[in-house]
Amino acid sequence: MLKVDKLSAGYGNIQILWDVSLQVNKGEIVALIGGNGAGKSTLVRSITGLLGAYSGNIEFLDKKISGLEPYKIAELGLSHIPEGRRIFTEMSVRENLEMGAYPKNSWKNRKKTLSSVYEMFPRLKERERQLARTFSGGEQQMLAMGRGLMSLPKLCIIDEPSNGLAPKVVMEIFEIIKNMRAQGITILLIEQNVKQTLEISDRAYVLENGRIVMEGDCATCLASAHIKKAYLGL
Amino acid sequence: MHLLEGKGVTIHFGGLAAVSDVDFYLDKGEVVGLIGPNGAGKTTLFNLVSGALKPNPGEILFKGKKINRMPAYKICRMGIARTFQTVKIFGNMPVVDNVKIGLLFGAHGKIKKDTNAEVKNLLEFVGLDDVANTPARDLTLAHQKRIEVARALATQPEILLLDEIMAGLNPTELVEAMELVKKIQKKGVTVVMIEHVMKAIMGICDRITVLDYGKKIAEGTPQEITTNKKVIEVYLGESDA
Amino acid sequence: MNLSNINWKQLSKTFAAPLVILLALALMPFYGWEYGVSLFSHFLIYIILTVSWVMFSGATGYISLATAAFYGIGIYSAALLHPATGFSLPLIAVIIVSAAASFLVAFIVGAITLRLKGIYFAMFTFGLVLLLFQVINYVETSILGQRGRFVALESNETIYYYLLGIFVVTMIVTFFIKNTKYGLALRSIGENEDAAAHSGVNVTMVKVLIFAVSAALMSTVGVVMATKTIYVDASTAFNPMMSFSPALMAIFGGMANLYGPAVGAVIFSYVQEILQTGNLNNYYMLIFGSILIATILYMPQGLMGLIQNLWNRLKGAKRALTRG
Amino acid sequence: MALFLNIFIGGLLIGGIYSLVSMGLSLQYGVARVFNIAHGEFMMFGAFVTYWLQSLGVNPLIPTIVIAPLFFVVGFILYRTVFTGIRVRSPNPGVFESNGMLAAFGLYFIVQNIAVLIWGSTPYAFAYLNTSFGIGPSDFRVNRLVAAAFAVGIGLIFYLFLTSTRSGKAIRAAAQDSATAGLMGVDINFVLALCFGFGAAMAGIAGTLICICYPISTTMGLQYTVIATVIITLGGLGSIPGSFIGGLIIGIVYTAVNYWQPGLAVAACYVIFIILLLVRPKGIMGR
Amino acid sequence: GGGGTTATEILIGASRDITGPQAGFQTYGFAPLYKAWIEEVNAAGGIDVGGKKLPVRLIEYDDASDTAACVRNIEKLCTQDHVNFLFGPTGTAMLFAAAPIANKNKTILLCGEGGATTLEPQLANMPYVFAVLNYSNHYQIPVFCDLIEAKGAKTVYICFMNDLHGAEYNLTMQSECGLRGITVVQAKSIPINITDFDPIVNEAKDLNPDVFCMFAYPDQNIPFMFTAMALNFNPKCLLIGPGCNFGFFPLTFGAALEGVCGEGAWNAKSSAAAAAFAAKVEPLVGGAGSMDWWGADVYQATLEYLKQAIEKAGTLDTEAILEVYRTTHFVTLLGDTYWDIQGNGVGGGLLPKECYLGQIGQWQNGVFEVVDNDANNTAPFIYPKPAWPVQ
Ligand SMILES: Nc1ncnc2c1ncn2[C@@H]1O[C@H](COP(=O)(O)OP(=O)(O)OP(=O)(O)O)[C@@H](O)[C@H]1O
Ligand SMILES: Nc1ncnc2c1ncn2[C@@H]1O[C@H](COP(=O)(O)OP(=O)(O)OP(=O)(O)O)[C@@H](O)[C@H]1O
Ligand SMILES: [Mg+2]
Ligand SMILES: [Mg+2]
Repeated sequence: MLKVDKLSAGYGNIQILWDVSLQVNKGEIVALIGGNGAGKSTLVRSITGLLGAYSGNIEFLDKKISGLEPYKIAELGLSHIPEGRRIFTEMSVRENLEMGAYPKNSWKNRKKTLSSVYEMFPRLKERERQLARTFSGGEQQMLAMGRGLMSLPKLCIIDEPSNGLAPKVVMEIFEIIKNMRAQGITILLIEQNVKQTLEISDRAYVLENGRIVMEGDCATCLASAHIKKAYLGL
Repeated sequence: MHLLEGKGVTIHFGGLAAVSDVDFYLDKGEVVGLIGPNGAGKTTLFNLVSGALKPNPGEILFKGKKINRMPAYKICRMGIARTFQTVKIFGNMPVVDNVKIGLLFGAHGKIKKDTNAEVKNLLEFVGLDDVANTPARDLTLAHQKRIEVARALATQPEILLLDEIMAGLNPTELVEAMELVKKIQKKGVTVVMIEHVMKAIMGICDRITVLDYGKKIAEGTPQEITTNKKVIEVYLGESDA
Repeated sequence: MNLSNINWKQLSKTFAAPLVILLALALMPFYGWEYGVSLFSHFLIYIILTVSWVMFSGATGYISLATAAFYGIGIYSAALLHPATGFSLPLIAVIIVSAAASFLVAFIVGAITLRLKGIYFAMFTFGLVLLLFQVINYVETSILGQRGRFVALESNETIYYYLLGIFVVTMIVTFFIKNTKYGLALRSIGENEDAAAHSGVNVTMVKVLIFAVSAALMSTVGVVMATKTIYVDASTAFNPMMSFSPALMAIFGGMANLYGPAVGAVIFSYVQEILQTGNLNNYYMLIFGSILIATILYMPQGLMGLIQNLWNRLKGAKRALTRG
Repeated sequence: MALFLNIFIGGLLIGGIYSLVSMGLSLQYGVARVFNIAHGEFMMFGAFVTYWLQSLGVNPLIPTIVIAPLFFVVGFILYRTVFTGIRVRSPNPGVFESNGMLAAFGLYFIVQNIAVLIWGSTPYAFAYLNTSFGIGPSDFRVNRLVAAAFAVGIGLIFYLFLTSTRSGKAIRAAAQDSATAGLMGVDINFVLALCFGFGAAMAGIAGTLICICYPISTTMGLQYTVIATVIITLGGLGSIPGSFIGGLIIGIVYTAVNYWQPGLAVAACYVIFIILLLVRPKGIMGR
Repeated sequence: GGGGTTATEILIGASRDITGPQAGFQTYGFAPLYKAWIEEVNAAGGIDVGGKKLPVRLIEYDDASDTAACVRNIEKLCTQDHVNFLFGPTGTAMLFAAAPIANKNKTILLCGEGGATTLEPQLANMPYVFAVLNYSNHYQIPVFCDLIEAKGAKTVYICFMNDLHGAEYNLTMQSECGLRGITVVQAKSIPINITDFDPIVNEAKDLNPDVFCMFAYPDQNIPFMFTAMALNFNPKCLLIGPGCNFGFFPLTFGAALEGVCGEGAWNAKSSAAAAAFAAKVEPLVGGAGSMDWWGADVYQATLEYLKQAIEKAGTLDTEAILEVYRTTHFVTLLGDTYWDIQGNGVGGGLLPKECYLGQIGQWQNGVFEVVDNDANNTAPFIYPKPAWPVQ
């Protein structure tokens, strides 16, 4: 479904990613793990067009998307729930969600999608009219997730969704992610809760210093000594 | 007398009581954890203590002195420093200058000969010495949080308020960060930390306070808190993480 | 600051070129180019205004459009204290009084308004210009029945040397602020005010003080200029263009560099001079506007930014050559 | 009572037009992030086009049909050619804002100079519906009423557009975080240009209405830009209802002081502006 | 200076607001006249200077209505371009800034548009400055007050621009009314950017004065007229100006202008020379709308005087020409033309009252008639003015 081939990218003269290749198949949850500053977010930004790549090729649904503008990529059914939430602070909760359904196909179904998102996040329904800016950190993360789902994406890239959430909510988030998959959404998940992530994922990639250093199915990864030492703190 | 004490601290945003009638205290040398569901009012409480917001009603005493009407910079100079949940760094300034500000304007704000040496020490302390001259905005979020810690430490605080500095760290990095907090405690700084990462809270806090809907619902040692029914119900969730 | 800490070699490097330029400027009136003195006075006015503007607005990002207000206070100080007829203070005394008055006004205004951000602050400061204009104009024409005031004429050379003196003071003040902890504080305020406050910076005080200092410098220019234009009424004293120009010149020159604003001021005012006194005066604004847009599009860092980029590239190229 | 009516209704009538001038600027600055100093110049151009058409015998309200789309296209193209370039090249929004303002300054000089070359700088005026109607003991002018009604109508339509249509929401989202709006599938450059175009179109229509009520000259633009800026700051940036309420407040204050001392009317608007800004730094509708 | 000259041309400098907020005056003020005059003089081979015909060249700089730029321009013209004469900038405030500089540089300055009584005492110390236009207290307002007093006017409402001009006309009007026992029921100042005259007109309607004076510029006068018409405020006499003297007033208001008065006045009936000049100048300024029935005649006369003065002096030496200005009468469009030298014969000059073709005008049938109560009169003063035409 998503194929990244030998991607190099960075900011200005500072190269962050070096020949990164990765693949996500339909129906999978793929985990991308790596330490702070490894370049995970940079990789995602390059995929969704926020950042131009130096070289390499990206395909989504067998269509080349490298070089396309973000909005075109979004219209193809790739949803990116960015790191740091990035909600529209001056809009109400409901309007934020509606913005998520902006691409033409999803706009038509927005009412229906909205009620299913409200089901997943009752807090959002409670505060439907509140200004998103005044939400607490955790509430904002829920909103960002909900918004990402509103576009009825085929592939959803989620960048550190549990960041700053109460433990109870973190568990819920993982449930939601499983739910999403059950509804047929393919997921590329970046998470620091490495153990839990690997438990719900099918396959994983490990990114270190801008290079993929390991890939494989999750069971293997969980068993790997390197992973245990570097990411599980064992 | 407690080092820091709050009595009946309350603040409303419109109709919402973000913090409501909360009493708290802090003794010298402690590491206190502040936890609670998202939106419980933890960050707001930090804002009240550090002078970004003023309680109404309620009062906050630092070493017996009322500080709840003081401007933020004075509170900082008295010895209460903080970090921010959504990082507030001086993005276009190099990391060193970020820290230098704290040193030059904090509690002992007089210019000292060894400013540069001290900044270097602090950066080493938080592990940022290799990016000292990089503009702060080019660092990752986790590193930016560490800039904030260094900057706060530079003001020579007696109390340090840490707002989710461990979010987004993987377990291994988490262990390092916990070490850092312990080192800070060893320096004689009293620490309050907001954190959702239970491992960290349980690992280093002497005492934990739990907020929910602006109210204090529990307080006690980590053991007491993890077994508290109410806390499990509203915050931790049924199966322990 | 501790004097033993100063690196004299570094210092001589920093100051050698400026001192030579300053000497050349000081000898200006002896070159026998009569109009040159006027022209260079014109440059100095805009350099001082622009550099003082950058002193506050460049670092903090608060776009102040109050320049014309402080300039106007200077002009009115001259009109009241240095009139063509009647009791008149010596010019230097007027300058000091005017600087003090502007400092005070800016201090008060700053204390009230410097918590406004972005466009709000810009508009407020612009409002100050219009407000002073309206009120003074009303008082002068409708209450006092004044029909303009006349200032004592000074010679072109006197005006030039006064401006040169103010220019030196302005540069010294700028240099001082840049190299003390207040410069750092000012920049941190520009980056993030909350964080600065929580790091112990008395944000309000730093902002207000430096705003007031820059205002005082601006007003001194007004005093000197009044002795040249001689006739003063509210509309000549509070001309909004005096607020816009320094901001435009600073951005044109580039604010990151110490000399950017000054270079911007000189080029801008010279282009203005050429266009106004050339054959293209009917199209002056048209050309001026087009240059402006082209500048922004093709050298957004300002002129000095462009030069620095070229210089870096050149240096880079040299290094590459030696390496290869 | 008569005085009260005079001030209140007279103020509302003027305020309506002020609101319309401000809404356009509010869009351009609040959303497209260009503080368009040349806004008043677009308005002036609209006024002159109207004057020219009416001198050919066209009813002066008809030109809006031509001016709105025409100015929209001009604004749209301007944004795409000038401001998009600046935006793409700016390292951060702050730089874009200051550079955009500077470019708008350039635009201001250019547009005004062109107008002066075409029409000189003598004032022009004509009488349209220059009769009065009475409410109680007071008389008001019919042309003001027509203009204010027009302004309210356009404001209302636009408000509905922004709050309840898909494109309207995209515009607002882009205003807050354009990169993220892009992730949502919004074509940012298009949307921002759209806003700038709408702003220009509103300026053009406002020009028509001004032309009906007041004499016009090629140098009148800046004065209206300044009033509009006061109003949008009062009302809260990017807020259409804010611009509206701000416009009405300024209209009423202006009219009231005009009764007492016309020389202090603008000063009074500023005082109100200052007080409100200090009490509510984000403007009336700013949250 | 001796006869003859080594110069090859006569240089005249001017700093004008070619751009800027007051640039409008460029199209119907002094500028079209001096440009036409220079063309005409050069077409005839130039001006005879001591037996040598020298062409006239104009160096014109833009000051964009900015005083500082004006001062700098004048300095450049004097010290760098070494012009022989200066034409004044547009507007009184600018003139006040320019005059001392011209004087300092010992260059003759002929002030076109602009002038105010404030300048008068200063002229004593400015021998190089010659003011052309008639001022308020000098001639105009006293003449107007004589007219309304004779018709029995008792009350006046004054509305004035809060600038130098407005303030001056207001003060003069008040003192002249005081002398004649006419009551000033209100003196209201207005700002330059006023757009809404409803409050003023409503108040004036309540006070019901015999005479309403509007001392402001066309930008204010025109909306005032519309407001007065819309709210049907029709005093017995309406004086508006400066600006009512311009040709675009009848074009804008048509029949409604009947009986409205303005300052300054001349027309084709004033004299045969005036008739010829009026016919010649209309196309030059760009049609009837740009005709100036206040200043055009005196501007032209100033130019005609300049040419004759140079020819008489036979040199471009400033002091010699100055001597001619101080002592000589020439015949121009105005008839006998000379200067009233201030400062006991050593200062600058004013055009004396006797030289003007009129002081107060009144629009009657599309003509700006001179209604002065003396030999200049071209039509009787209509009082009260007729009602506004129905719309
Ligand atoms: N805008 C930027 N300009 C320059 N460098 C940047 C920028 N954003 C990130 N970087 C650098 O790129 C590197 C990779 O950052 P990235 O955000 O992709 O890491 P990450 O793996 O997502 O880390 P985290 O777990 O903290 O989110 C870091 O070294 C960071 O300093
Ligand atoms: N300025 C404000 N205006 C209105 N409501 C606010 C404001 N600031 C905070 N709130 C609300 O107050 C409540 C407490 O917010 P606070 O940020 O203190 O939560 P928190 O406990 O820090 O949550 P988290 O763990 O998610 O960061 C939230 O419901 C939030 O929406
Ligand atoms: Mg990341
Ligand atoms: Mg929080």
